Amino acid sequence: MYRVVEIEEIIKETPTIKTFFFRDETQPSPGQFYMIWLPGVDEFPMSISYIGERKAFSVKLVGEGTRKMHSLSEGDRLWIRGPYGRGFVEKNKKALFVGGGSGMATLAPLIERMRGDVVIAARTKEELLFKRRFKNRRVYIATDDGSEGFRGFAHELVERLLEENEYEIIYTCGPELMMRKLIDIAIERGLDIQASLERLMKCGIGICDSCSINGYRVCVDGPVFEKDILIEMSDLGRYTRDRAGRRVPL
Amino acid sequence: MYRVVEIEEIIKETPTIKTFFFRDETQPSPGQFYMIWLPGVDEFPMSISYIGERKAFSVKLVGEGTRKMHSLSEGDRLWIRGPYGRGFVEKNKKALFVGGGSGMATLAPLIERMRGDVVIAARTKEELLFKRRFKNRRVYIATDDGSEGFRGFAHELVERLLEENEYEIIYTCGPELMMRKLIDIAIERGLDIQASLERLMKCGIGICDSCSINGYRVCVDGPVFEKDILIEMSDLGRYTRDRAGRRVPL
Amino acid sequence: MLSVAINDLRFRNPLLLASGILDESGESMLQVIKHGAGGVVTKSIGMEPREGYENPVIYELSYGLLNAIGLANPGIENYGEEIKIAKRGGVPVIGSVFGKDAEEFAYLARKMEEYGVDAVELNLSCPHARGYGMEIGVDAALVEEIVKEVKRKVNIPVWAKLTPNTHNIVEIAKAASDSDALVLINTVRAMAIDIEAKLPVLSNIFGGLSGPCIKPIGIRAVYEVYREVEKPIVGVGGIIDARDVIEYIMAGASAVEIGTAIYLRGIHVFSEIASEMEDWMKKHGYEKIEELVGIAQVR
Amino acid sequence: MLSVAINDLRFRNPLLLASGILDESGESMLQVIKHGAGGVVTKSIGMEPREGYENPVIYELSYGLLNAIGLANPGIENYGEEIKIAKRGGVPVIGSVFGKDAEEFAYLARKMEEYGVDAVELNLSCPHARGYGMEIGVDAALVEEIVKEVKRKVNIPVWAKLTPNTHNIVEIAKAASDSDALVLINTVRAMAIDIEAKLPVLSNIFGGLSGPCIKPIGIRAVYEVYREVEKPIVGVGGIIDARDVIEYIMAGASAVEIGTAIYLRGIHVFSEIASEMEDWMKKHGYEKIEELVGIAQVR
Ligand SMILES: Cc1cc2nc3c(=O)[nH]c(=O)nc-3n(C[C@H](O)[C@H](O)[C@H](O)COP(=O)(O)OP(=O)(O)OC[C@H]3O[C@@H](n4cnc5c(N)ncnc54)[C@H](O)[C@@H]3O)c2cc1C
Ligand SMILES: Cc1cc2nc3c(=O)[nH]c(=O)nc-3n(C[C@H](O)[C@H](O)[C@H](O)COP(=O)(O)OP(=O)(O)OC[C@H]3O[C@@H](n4cnc5c(N)ncnc54)[C@H](O)[C@@H]3O)c2cc1C
Ligand SMILES: Cc1cc2nc3c(=O)[nH]c(=O)nc-3n(C[C@H](O)[C@H](O)[C@H](O)COP(=O)(O)O)c2cc1C
Ligand SMILES: Cc1cc2nc3c(=O)[nH]c(=O)nc-3n(C[C@H](O)[C@H](O)[C@H](O)COP(=O)(O)O)c2cc1C
Ligand code: FES
Ligand code: FES
Repeated sequence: MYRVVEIEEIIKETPTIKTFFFRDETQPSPGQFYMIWLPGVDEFPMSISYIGERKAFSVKLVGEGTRKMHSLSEGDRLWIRGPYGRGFVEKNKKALFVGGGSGMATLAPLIERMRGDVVIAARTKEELLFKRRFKNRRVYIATDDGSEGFRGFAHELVERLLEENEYEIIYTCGPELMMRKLIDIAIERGLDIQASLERLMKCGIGICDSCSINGYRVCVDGPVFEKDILIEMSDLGRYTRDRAGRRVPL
Repeated sequence: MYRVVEIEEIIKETPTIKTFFFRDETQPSPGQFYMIWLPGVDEFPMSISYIGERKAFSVKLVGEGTRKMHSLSEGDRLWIRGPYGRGFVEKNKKALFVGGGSGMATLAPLIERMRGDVVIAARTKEELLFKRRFKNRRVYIATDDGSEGFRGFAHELVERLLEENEYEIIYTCGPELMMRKLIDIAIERGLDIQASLERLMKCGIGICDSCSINGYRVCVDGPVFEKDILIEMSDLGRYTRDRAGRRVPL
Repeated sequence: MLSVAINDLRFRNPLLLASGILDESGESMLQVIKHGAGGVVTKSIGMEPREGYENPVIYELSYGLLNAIGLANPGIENYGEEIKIAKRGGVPVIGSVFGKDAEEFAYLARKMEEYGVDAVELNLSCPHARGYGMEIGVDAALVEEIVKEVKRKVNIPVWAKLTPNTHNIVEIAKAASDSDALVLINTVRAMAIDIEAKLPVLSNIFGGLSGPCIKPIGIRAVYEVYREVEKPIVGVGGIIDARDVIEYIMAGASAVEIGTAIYLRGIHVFSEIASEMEDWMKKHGYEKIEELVGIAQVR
Repeated sequence: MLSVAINDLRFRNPLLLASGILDESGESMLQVIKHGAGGVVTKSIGMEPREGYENPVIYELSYGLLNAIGLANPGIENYGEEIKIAKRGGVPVIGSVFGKDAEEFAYLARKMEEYGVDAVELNLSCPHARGYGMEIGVDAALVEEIVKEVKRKVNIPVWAKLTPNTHNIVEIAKAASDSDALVLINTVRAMAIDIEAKLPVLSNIFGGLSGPCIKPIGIRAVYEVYREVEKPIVGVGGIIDARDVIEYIMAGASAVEIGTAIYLRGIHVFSEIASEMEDWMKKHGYEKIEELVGIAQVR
């Protein structure tokens, strides 16, 4: 069963990311996701980027489905099911949040509920998501092209920050390679880490095996995994599975 | 789904009636019934005759199914579904309870919950059911053969009692012809009445139409009906339906 | 707003009582009509009175019912009075019949016509009675013969009720296409065992599955047949609310029949669904049921 | 206590993972084994890699699931590694395959044998992929030919998985009786429409119904076939707890496969059901599963 929700407001966040606000009775926790069906077009997973009474998805345009989504207007409808999966586990540790690209969408509601510093990373300045969303926070910026903040990859900035600060845990969501680096850093330095993964999803409910990585299903065992499991994921950042289920290098 | 209950105790009430005690979580009200399945033998409806934590059916031997039931021992099991149907509606009126034969089984738990006088009727002395069950009550006895109490039919005794007492309502269960007479008496004298009917039951849940009488289903609209409906039942005491659904004179 | 027509037969709403549920006696059908049904289909009536199977004939599941009533019925010769009573309800009465061959079906249909029914429904699909229903209903040639023979013998509309217990319902539907409407679906052949009794629950062992659990099978059947056979379709199977009715109509049904929901929601289910449907249609800007028929078909 | 054998193949318990659920990758199968499965059946593998259908491929119902994954699979040539990994679990691995004719089936089965599976399961029953599965599985002659050909080409046991979407599963079972075991049932052909979208939900329109709602159909199939065909039977369809497993076994199954329950109860469903079964058997004085096989058959 899908629930139909109406888009109340659309905010253009970056040239490629729009936030779609809607109302829905469910009570997701940060890191959980929904499946969005656009009838006749596609169905895809989307993290919840606002979890209050007014909820939202923040959607990056990457292909056919998200293009259709970006063409919608206020008043249009979305077919959704969820919330699915396991979100972040809030731990009483000094935290650093690291969001890359649309990964900030997943991380944002968690950041709002916790303390800790934030790294927002993107390819370029215009693509920085939620730069102004968090009040009274230390927010660090990194861009690949150096158009704003630190020039370079997010994990490089993180390594610097770790020199100066006593962070105990990293919460992250973003490109898989970035997360792989952060996990390696966390292992090396003995930090805790939680990462929200993205894999090809078909069912979203733990039965089709399309999202599995080393035997863990991103859709129900994740999308957020804790350190002990992340360590076991030898494929992370290295191999993925294509739509036919073939294991292919990332 | 059937529930399986164990027979805790069996009491021989009369030469043809035995009471089977068991425990079950359901909370029936007086007048409701269960379907009892004896695997490999038969399934039939049975009113609840004790409704406390310890429940019971009081079963008259009439055919194959009830014969098998009578052959069971303590420790044997019953497969039951229910409770089904609508029981008696307890009204704040001066009541007379009239039970004929195994009809007393249906009426007994109601009598225990209310005030009012009781008429127990049977063909003969030995068949009087629950003669000693009700404490501090006025209990009148009628037998067809006069072997105990009033000699004659229950409704004849009731007519006499009505001469002397100001009853406002009759609650009854017993042979259909007896109930027909009591209804006619109630109509004539402007008394209220509720009667628990018995008809051939197949499904017990209101879909097969086998128990219907003038468009009312004994299994879900009844088995207890109130006066306004009883008045409409022109077939009551006159016609019944056989297993094939043919309308045949009673 | 809810009025529909199947061929020339008009119904005040598309919610008909399904065969076999509360429709043996005329007075019960009257009650169902009083509670809002747009039409009623009688229990399936045969040549002779039949007592049906021994109890248990029904088994409650959490998502439907299993039944093997066994085509209990008073026999066609005793059925005229019940039709007469049902007709007092002022809505179309459809006489359901089952026989073992074309000749029996034709005889039964003629009798029903005499009794005054507005259409006959041929039960080519009961999944648990030997020699009747489904055993006939999976044989395309026999289905064709029966439908043709009945059409030859009666002047009222002839509806053919088909079984989902086949790999190709479209083929059977085509074989039945001399009829005036197709009724899809009957119950699905099924059974249950009580593990404490170590025995099948139904005295007949096998029975028919109805209720919400078969709705996706019914929707599929209606959808498949609608695109291949140009006949009005009456959708049946697992309807419990207005959304289910609309789903059937969007799949291609012009009307529906409702059975098990009487157990799940009570006899007032007809008027309740009717008003739920009106609300939905108003909210979505539809004025006539016809606008919705088959609109979910993807071409 | 729970150990069973299908022919010479021993399983620590009768609870196998059904084909198509969490069994595309070797590591997922290992997880399922870790959570107690007595054996695993792989996703159905074909000649070429297949991406399957577009999303939506699944639809949640309150009493089961509708799916049209579309036989997505990496292709037989890429599958050796997955089998190798799954085999580490130490329980039998059954390779499921689907092809368009006897030759393809035989080729796929040979490959599976090379990869080291303990048996092959022929998917003669997927209800929603054109030219595969069910379209083949309702043709008795073709079923017979495929099973015979595969038997000729491999030395490991051959299981035939049959569809319930036929009017006569016994006939198909007989046609498949050269196999070493019969697996009953696959999903039931079905569909759903979203009335707000006015469209079928699955991108493929048609899909297969699984879960509790099809259990009475599966039990019926096992019961019917057990009395007519002398082959071990593996029961599948709608199992969510030990009572369901026992029901299938009493109907005639020697073991069962479990799929949708992973969605309903989680991956730990295997060990949970295993311990529920032991409790039931102890309470009822049974020492071996074999004592229960087919005991609900009424002769
Ligand atoms: C749990 C989860 C949460 C997500 N949350 C968000 C979110 O909050 N905001 C957001 O913008 N996106 C999110 N995504 C990613 C989003 O689902 C995809 O961008 C979307 O499915 C693309 O659909 P499409 O039809 O537009 O692209 P397609 O036409 O399907 O693909 C376009 C390109 O994107 C790639 N792609 C598609 N899906 C993924 C994926 N899951 N991972 C990596 N690459 C992919 C394809 O390989 C292809 O190169 C999430 C994904 C998952 C699994
Ligand atoms: C709602 C309801 C509550 C009941 N409560 C009780 C109760 O508390 N105690 C009790 O002893 N009996 C009760 N009965 C009657 C009981 O169900 C029947 O006596 C029983 O079904 C007979 O089964 P059998 O297989 O022994 O008889 P069968 O072999 O089926 O029939 C034997 C004879 O009894 C007649 N008979 C069977 N069922 C009925 C019936 N329902 N009404 C009238 N005649 C019937 C048959 O026509 C036949 O002549 C109740 C019936 C109903 C409908
Ligand atoms: C108790 C019962 C009896 C039935 N008897 C008949 C019958 O006599 N003739 C017939 O064509 N269908 C019969 N059916 C099938 C229904 O008419 C209907 O096709 C089926 O139950 C699916 O609809 P539902 O899910 O709304 O009940 C019967 C169904 C039930 C549950
Ligand atoms: C998502 C999904 C995918 C399936 N894929 C296959 C498959 O590839 N091959 C196959 O033989 N059966 C497949 N099936 C059918 C199952 O193996 C099983 O027969 C059916 O789901 C009934 O069992 P269940 O109710 O326990 O799920 C699939 C079922 C589901 C739900
Ligand atoms: S998307 Fe199907 S298992 Fe995760
Ligand atoms: S017993 Fe079936 S309707 Fe009452």
